[in-house]
Amino acid sequence: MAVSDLAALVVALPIFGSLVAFLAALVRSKSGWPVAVAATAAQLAVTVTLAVRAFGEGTITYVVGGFEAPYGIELVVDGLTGTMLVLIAAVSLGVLAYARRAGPRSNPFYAVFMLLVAGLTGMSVTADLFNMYVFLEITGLSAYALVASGDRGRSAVAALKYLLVGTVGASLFLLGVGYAYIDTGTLNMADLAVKLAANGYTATLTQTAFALIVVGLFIKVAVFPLHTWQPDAYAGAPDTVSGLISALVSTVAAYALLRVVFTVFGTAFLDANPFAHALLVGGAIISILLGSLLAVSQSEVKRMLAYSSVSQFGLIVAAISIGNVTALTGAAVHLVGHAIMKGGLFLTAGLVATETGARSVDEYEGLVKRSPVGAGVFGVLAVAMVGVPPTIGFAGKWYIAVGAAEAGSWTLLAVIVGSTLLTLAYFARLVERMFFREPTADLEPAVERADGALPDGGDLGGSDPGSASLGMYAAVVAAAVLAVALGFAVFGYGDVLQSTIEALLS
Amino acid sequence: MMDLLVSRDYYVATFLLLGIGTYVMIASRNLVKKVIGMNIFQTGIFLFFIAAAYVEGGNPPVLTMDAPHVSPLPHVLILTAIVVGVALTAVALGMVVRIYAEYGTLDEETLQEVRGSE
Amino acid sequence: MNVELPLLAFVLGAALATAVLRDVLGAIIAFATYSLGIAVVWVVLQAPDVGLTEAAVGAGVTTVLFLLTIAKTVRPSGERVIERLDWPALGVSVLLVGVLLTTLGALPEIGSPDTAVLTSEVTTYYLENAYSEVEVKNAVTAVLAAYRGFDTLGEAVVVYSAGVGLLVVLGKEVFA
Amino acid sequence: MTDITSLRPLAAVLVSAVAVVPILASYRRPNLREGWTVLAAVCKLGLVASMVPAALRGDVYVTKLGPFVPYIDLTLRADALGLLFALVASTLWLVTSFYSIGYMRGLDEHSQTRYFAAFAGSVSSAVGVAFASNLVVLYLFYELLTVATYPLVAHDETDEARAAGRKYLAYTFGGGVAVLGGTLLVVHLAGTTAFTAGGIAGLANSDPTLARVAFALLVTGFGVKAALMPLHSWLPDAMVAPTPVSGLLHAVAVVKSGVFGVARVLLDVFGIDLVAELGVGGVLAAVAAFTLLTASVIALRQDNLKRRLAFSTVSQLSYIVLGIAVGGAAALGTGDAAKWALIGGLLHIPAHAFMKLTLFFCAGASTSRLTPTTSRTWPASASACPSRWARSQSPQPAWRASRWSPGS
Repeated sequence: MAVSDLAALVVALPIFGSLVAFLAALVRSKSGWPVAVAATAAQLAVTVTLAVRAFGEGTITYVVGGFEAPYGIELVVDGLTGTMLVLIAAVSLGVLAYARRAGPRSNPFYAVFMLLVAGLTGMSVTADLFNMYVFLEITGLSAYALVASGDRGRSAVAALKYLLVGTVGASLFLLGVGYAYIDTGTLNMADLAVKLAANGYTATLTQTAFALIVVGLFIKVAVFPLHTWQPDAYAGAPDTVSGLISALVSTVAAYALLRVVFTVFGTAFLDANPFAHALLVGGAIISILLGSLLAVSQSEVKRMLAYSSVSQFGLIVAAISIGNVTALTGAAVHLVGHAIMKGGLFLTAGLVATETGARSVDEYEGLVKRSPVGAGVFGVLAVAMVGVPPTIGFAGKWYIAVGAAEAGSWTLLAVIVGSTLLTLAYFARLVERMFFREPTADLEPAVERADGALPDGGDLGGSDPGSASLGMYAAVVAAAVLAVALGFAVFGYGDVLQSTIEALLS
Repeated sequence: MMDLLVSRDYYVATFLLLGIGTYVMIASRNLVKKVIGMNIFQTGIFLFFIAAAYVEGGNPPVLTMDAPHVSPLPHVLILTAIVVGVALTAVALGMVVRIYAEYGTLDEETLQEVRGSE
Repeated sequence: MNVELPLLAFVLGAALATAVLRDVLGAIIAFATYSLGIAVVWVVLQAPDVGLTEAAVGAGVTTVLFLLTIAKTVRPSGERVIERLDWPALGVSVLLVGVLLTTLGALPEIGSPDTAVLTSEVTTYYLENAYSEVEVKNAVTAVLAAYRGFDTLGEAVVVYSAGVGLLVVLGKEVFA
Repeated sequence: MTDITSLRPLAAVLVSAVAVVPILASYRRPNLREGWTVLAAVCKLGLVASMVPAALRGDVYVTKLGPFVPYIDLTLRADALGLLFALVASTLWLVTSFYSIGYMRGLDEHSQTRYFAAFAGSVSSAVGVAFASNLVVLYLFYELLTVATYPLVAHDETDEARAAGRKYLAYTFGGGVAVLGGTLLVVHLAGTTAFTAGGIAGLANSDPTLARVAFALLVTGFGVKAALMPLHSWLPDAMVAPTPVSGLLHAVAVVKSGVFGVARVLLDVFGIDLVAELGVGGVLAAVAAFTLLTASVIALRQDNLKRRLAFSTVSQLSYIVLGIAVGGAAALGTGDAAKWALIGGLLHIPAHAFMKLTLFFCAGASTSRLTPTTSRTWPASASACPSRWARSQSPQPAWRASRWSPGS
């Protein structure tokens, strides 16, 4: 095991960046963007270094303050963590490129943006359950505030709902941690795993802890029927923010679920408790099916994409419930893939709204003539999301499905494979409208901009409101290219991830 | 049965507080009261931790006092959690103020009507 | 018969009052009372630091925040004093309480000296080494500042994020 | 039989896909755009043809691109069966390209750039299907073929075209799901899906029930594009597409990729011996025979010329499937019967392709000159456009004879 204080640096760096972005307003207002870009670029460099080391030298640990593991708070970076860290930094950088023109531009916005990065990073690296709760709340607080940064009243209502439901989720998680703590007297994940095993997996306290933690995280992941906050939040947030949180927040919550289920409770627990297994399988199947059905019935594009996330995270939960090396590799691949595809789709939806004002499914008619780049990228990402090979959407699904076959979970296999058609159902009707219909209504480019209700929000960087910036195009095109290109990199990634997953399952 | 309830009275109180908090969050039409409900829900969980740290006849975990000490760790956790709770409340109330400025109501149903015609 | 049962009854009563009072100001006052009661509970449970914080933060800051909010918004005045009972909500909360009560038997007795929390090596380690390693007599402070300093950093970040978050929510610039 | 490692199969697949970029880029200059199409078609035919001598010697060109997903290598193999299909597709693409240019300009069609780009993409995918070395690579190109042909089906942008496009997507992606499910089962049972002459060894020793399920899923999935009844109904509807599309894709490339998939499953995944042992060959033969007869009867009753040709396609495709299935069913009996059935079935791939494409071209030529496309108006058209009418009649006898000629 390697030791590196880079593990603490990745949390500290974005916090520091946030403070600088905040204080930079003393010098000049609207100076948050360059600071955030610099901090995120540095963050990306550090996380890549850390990930390369985690893959090369094995798990990296660091105990904050120099104390020993169960007494102090331990940070652990293995291959899976490294993946998440790089994903968080890279997606944030992409969203920042987009946000330059599109997004709210006040300094506090970028300060909160960096705090979200810090919270997500903290959730990924920590190996202590209570510490995870603290970062879960930092993530939550910044996500709630970011959703509310839109200048429409709708944003505030969506954010409050998100806050109330999200807090219940985090609180149930905390209560579950409480049960685990009363059961064992420790909070360190590795230490908990040993002591829970010693107590026996059928102890009521252990079972309750599992159920509460899983349900709490289900809320954060937005598993059906605990997803109710999500469509409002994604649709109510400014486009920049929906791109960011749809790509990262549920993703890291799902990572946390995976981490807690396997590091703390372990496969032996799942084997000993059919109810625990059923909880995961049930959540997965219901989310996949009902999420897709609800997505089909939406008239607003961003809400449709939000319900699509419910369905896609069903696949991740399915992978967790299967719990073998192949399926969990698939979970990691799909977490990354979904982040890129869904983040890209939300940003594209924002780009389209900026260029043409179209926000509803019907308004997308004939889009290819009005926003060729938007329609093209949307089409590519939709195809990737459906899971057409060789995109990353296919790769993730393939791994999870092979895992299901290895485990002999035929029902899950059928649902996973069949989900392709469900995904197709809601994307096809949009693609058809974009490419094979004439535009019906003349729409005005988005005049109402998500500008954080700035009193002086009239400053549009000296450009006309209907045009998107180069950064916006770059961000969405990069997402489309990555969604296809990463499909070819998956095998190599799965290979280096294997030892991490094997360690996780042992 | 009675024994069980009395010997674990704080846990029972925790559960009841969680129940009351949930009820207020769901049943109240007023947004401010929903936030109050959230606070009750959270303090219920705090009680769970602090009660777990307690030992009969114990002293606070100040090392100059005589043993037995109650466990210091849950206290630390809950100190953090209390601060988290206030932070959440502050942000939530900020949103409530925004909503009122925007729609002129804090009543959930009126809000829905106003937004329906948006 | 000691103080705990009446105290808990008081706390639960105050919580119930917030639930049933239709008047928001009344509910806020009931909530402040509730927070004070909880602060006393912490002291009874030998957690004076938590009790102090709760009294300052829970009963103090939070109540002020609530009062500020209704000052900035509206205090709906209704004809009714008591909220109407919401059966679905009651069903959900009774279900939650019922489910949680099934775990009651598995929880250790309160105050029992041989629970995992008290006998665990972590607790023992803190009590034995806090002074020698951190040189603070109050183990809570030692753990807060040293052993779990990372949590405390997180706590500071939470406060900071609530501050910036509020600016974002209310759409204000930092120094404007 | 030796493997020759070479980039030629990959180049043959990609040349038309790469051409999509300049085709899209030169949307303002139609002559240049069509130039790219023709250039790509010539290159593609040349590349495919250049591999034929090796195939006749018994050698195989192989492109290895490394592993793709667990158990699966991204490898392209231009073996004899694949080359047969690729050669048919690329030869006819060149012919169809010229026809398309005249047709699209003659009718002054809209969205011609999208049309030519999607066409190039479709042919790429079809050749990819031909050169796939395992089920997953086959599935990859099979799905891409669906994606690439969808814009062609919905090309008209009328309600009818969009409805046909939706139906097309639902059927073919539904088939894709079945193929994926079957492929996963094969991976589970055998640990590989690489095409092996005579069948994958691991399958023979696996659970026969699961093997039957896998076979059923795969044949159902490929059967959608092969238009086996009752999975055929997308094909007549897809005739709403421009005629060159109906001609090349819905009489040759797309439907034959389905048939080709069935052939691969029977010959190189399960192997005809195992198919016979599992008793699934007979079932498939029965379905094919039913389709063959029923579709012919329906074709008799179609007024719309292109729909009539579509049902004829449904029927003719089943000859191929029948040949392969009989080969599978008879493998345990006399060896010779199986062999002749297989050869007959496979030979009908090019035979039907050339004949049906010509028929569609004639139908399209009359469309571009005269609007009505029902067979009842044809006597009138014969006088209005005599040379085309004569040409459209001439393949008919050959088509009638064809059902007997290859196998006899």
